Amino acid sequence: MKFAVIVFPGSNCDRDMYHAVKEVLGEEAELVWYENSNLADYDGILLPGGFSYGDYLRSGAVAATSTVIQQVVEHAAKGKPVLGVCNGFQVLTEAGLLPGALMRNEKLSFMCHQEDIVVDNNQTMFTTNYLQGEVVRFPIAHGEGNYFCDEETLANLKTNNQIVFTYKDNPNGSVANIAGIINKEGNVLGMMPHPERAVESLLGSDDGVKLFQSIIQNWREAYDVASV
Amino acid sequence: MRNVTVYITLKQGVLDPQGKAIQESLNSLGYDEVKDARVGKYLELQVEDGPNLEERVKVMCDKLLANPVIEDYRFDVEEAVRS
Amino acid sequence: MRNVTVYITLKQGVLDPQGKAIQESLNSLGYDEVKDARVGKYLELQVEDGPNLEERVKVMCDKLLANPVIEDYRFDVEEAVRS
Amino acid sequence: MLQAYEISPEEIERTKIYQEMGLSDQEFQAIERILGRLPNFTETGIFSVMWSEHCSYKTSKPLLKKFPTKAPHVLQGPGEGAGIIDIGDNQAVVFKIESHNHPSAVEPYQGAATGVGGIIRDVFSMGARPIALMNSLRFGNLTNERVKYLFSEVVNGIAGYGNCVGVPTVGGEVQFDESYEDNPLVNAMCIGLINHDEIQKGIASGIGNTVLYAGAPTGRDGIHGATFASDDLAEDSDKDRPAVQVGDPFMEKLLIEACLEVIHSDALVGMQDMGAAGLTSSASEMASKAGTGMEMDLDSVPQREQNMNAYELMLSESQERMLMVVKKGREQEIIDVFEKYGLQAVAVGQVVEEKFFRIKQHGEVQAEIPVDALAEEAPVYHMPSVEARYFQEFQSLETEIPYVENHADMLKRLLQQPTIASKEWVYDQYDSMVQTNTIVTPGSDAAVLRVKGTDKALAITTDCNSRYIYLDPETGGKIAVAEAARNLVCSGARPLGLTDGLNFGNPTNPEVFWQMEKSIEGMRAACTALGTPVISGNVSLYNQSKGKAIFPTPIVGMVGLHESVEHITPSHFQQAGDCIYVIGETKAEFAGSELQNITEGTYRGKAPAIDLEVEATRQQQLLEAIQRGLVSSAHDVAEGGLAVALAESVFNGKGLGIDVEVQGDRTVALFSETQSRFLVSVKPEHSVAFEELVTDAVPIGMVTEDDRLSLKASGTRVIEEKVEDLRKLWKGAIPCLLKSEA
Ligand SMILES: Nc1ncnc2c1ncn2[C@@H]1O[C@H](COP(=O)(O)OP(=O)(O)O)[C@@H](O)[C@H]1O
Ligand SMILES: [Mg+2]
Repeated sequence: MKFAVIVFPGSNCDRDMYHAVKEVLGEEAELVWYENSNLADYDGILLPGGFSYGDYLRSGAVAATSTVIQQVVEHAAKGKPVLGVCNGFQVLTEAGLLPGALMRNEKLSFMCHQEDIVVDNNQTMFTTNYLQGEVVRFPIAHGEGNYFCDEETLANLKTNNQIVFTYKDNPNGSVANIAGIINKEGNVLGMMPHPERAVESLLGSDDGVKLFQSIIQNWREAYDVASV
Repeated sequence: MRNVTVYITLKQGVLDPQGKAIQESLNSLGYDEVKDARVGKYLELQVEDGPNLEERVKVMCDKLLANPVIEDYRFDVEEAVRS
Repeated sequence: MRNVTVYITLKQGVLDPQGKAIQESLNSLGYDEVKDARVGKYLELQVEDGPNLEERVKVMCDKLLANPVIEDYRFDVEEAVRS
Repeated sequence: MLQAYEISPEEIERTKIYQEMGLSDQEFQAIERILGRLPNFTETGIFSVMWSEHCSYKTSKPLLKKFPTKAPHVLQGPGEGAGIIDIGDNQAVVFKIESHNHPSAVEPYQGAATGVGGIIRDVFSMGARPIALMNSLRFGNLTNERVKYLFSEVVNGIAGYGNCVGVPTVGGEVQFDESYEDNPLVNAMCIGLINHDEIQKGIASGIGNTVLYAGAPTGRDGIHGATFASDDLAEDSDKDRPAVQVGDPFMEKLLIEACLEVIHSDALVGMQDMGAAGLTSSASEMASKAGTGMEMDLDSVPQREQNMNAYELMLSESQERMLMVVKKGREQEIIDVFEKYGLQAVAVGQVVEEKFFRIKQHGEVQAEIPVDALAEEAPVYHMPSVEARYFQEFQSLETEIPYVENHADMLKRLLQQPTIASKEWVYDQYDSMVQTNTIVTPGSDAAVLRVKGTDKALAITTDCNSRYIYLDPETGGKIAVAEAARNLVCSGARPLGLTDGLNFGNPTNPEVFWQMEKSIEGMRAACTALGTPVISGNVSLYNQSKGKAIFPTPIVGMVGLHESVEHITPSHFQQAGDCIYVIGETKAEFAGSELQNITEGTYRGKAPAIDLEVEATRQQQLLEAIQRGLVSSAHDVAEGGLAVALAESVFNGKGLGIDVEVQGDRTVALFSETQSRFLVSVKPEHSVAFEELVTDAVPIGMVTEDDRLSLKASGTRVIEEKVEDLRKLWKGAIPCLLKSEA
């Protein structure tokens, strides 16, 4: 499986994402600069964390207007996996690929530490290797991770089982403790916690490995590619 | 050249912790008369005059400057200013 | 109750990276007519009426809301509003 | 500030306006001699910033010479953007510390943010990828409203810049003492990683080569920032608007990527960041180091504001700018790289043979100065030094043991002292993990980062207990270096070298100069004894207001190496049943202690003694024990003494407790701040081997599994507390102080 890690001006978790997929999981991956990108050659799209365009105006807002996002939309329409982490999640909501918005943390300050995250839906292509309700540890590192949506949207998210990850102890004020959601079609996941920072126990947690493994396995099954 | 001022505020019903923090610190400085504070953004754009200016500014707001999920906006277009 | 609106802007000559990013992004969206953008803060305060209201708001701005080293501010006090 | 830009050379001499720029009469005369004529306004400005303390180190140079700076593993000592130390496998670690005290006192958010930005540029201008940031902060007492504001905004600014730029902030320190009330200290340290063959230097060699300017356009910000940093903080500093810059971390991030891409091009000859004194210092230093001259045309310099004159362009301290020298004819290759990142890079001049620094604007020469006059021929002063009046008195004071009625209550108070309390409120706001190298995140003695692709790791710490230095600068200077090394050794690393951030008051005060002199002597002795050369540093003087100087604060930023990640040792106890040892005996030493702060509200007496040989031996033995796998955890005993160190060792939420018995006077045993002590836990099966190796280790008890801190002194129980209760007090102290109203 071949991943594209999209690099915007100001992305800063791009190399971490690349390292996780390429060096730790041993899959094919490339850093793709937002301008000269042709995403058709890639199987999975990864939108990394960071501060695209400085997060000036609103986090993710400017990146969401860039032309590469059009290609991400097309890619997603084909049912291929798209994962947005942190700033990547913000870009996905700003681009309208996922509902809601990420607002400033309730306590206003940036926060960075490990959090207990509950896997609320293990039936997605990103989470099949987890148990339903499993509690995993992922780092969070964000100033604007306070997920907001109106009641109707929330009701829809619940009905369609789109809430994939929740915080055990809500750190940022997110509606319904939401840490990650998926689109209705089940192939675009946005999450604030950083699975790519949790792939080596030396750094505190390797609970993120299963997330990447889920994507890879499900893709292989779907496309019937023998694992190499 | 026109001076366009855009005011972006959080929608009614969207929590504004920053506003609340400002109110609290004003209160703790002794300004108990401050009963509420809401924080918004204020943009000053210098825009070349042209047809449908208002219409165009509206699209800029919808497309980029404000996020309709959480924000409202309004704007003023001032008379021509010297560039 | 009075409605106090405070506008806080960066002083002339102070770098405004946000404004610059917004201008560039509007330009790259095709709005080449936008020649400059500056970003400021916009506060809506609900303040109980009382003597020297203007004076007090001024002190709040100096003390807390704006940093005179890099920011300017101005404010409007509106007629009494229903609380 | 200075308005009359068009003022004539004669006017400058007559009105002595140069004094306003920080030049003395003698210095002005020296300039006249060098030029063989009177300087014009722009030239006067250029000399004034280049000869300011910040750029020329004119009063500190004679002292800095005393530091040991050489060792086989030092690839680059002081003199470049940052120092470099070999870590094997063709790799090296690059680091430096820098102060941004005065700007932070006036505009704390931007002052701190631009301090971070500046030190990062120092590191990547060497060709290194910045891999970590540290910050060392000092503020007044947290009960003061202004101090709370400064503290919160400084932390905010460091977070705002560091998080956005994608370099993890992995540690630091914060201390609170009255002497910093009007004069907070904000020192930032950056650490980078580089391959030996990628090292860049800031030199302008190759006659005819092109000078390229890259990054942000120049505005009127920070004009005379270097001079501002070299003067007392006046009460009306609020009005010094132009001396405060605004940072753009997004631009810096692009600049990092672009610069690290162009270093792979052989078209690049030299690169230097524009820091203090902006274009003036970067250009003239690059030429001076290469033994060449430089000609610049200011009309080509990208400008953010209109009608900027030569004086403003040369002195502006606009952030996020770099200066490069590239081979003639190959400019476009470099320009293209910057363009990819949306950055401007433009030719602004060339390297010339004649050793002159020549500035043109609007077709006219605006300044023409012999290059070496600015850098190498800057004045050097040997300031008078007089022993501080208080010193002899403090030395003659008898040691007193403060009266403590209830030791459990006192431990609780100590744990809530802001200097000792948990700094989680601070470091939780920093992205400490980006780049996925951080093995030990903030909250331990030293931060530890792995070096990807190897089995190695780097340990980093900053330390300086200025109370001891105030009481006895020489002893305190030794302690600062020793403590930093201790923190690294506890983590299992071998100390490699250090960068020093020297923060003092006004050096024209002979007592302040004496503090500088003595503390540097102490540091030198410790550097020699512990084998840690000084590879870079920064001097910040004039840290005083209303005539009162800060405590002398020479901050030590030290980096160490773990040959294997196997050696990484936590500072917290790991397992019930482990034996607890203290390495080193405890004497009655309370001067400068946190206990003295509580009981007397002041610091007086003889600073704790330190024997550097003993220190070195203990560090060596402990390190060996760690490398042999005998040690479960190690923590140094610092502020608050053994009781605080014991409590900290169980504050990792593992639910462990301790059962310990100490001997002798209980106040001494628990709260004395005797130096060169370590708190170590060892598995029972290793205790014999450990005791054989570490000669001064004394067993004092055991790690238990019952979440209780039980302390006996000579048979009687003195403290019996739930660990969780103590932890809550320690953790909540700073947030609580910030919330409470004055
Ligand atoms: N300003 C700061 N920024 C980041 N981390 C900090 C800061 N201040 C303290 N810390 C972290 O808090 C922990 C305790 O700091 P400190 O009490 O100074 O440790 P020590 O006494 O062992 O040097 C350390 O891990 C340190 O890195
Ligand atoms: Mg320590």
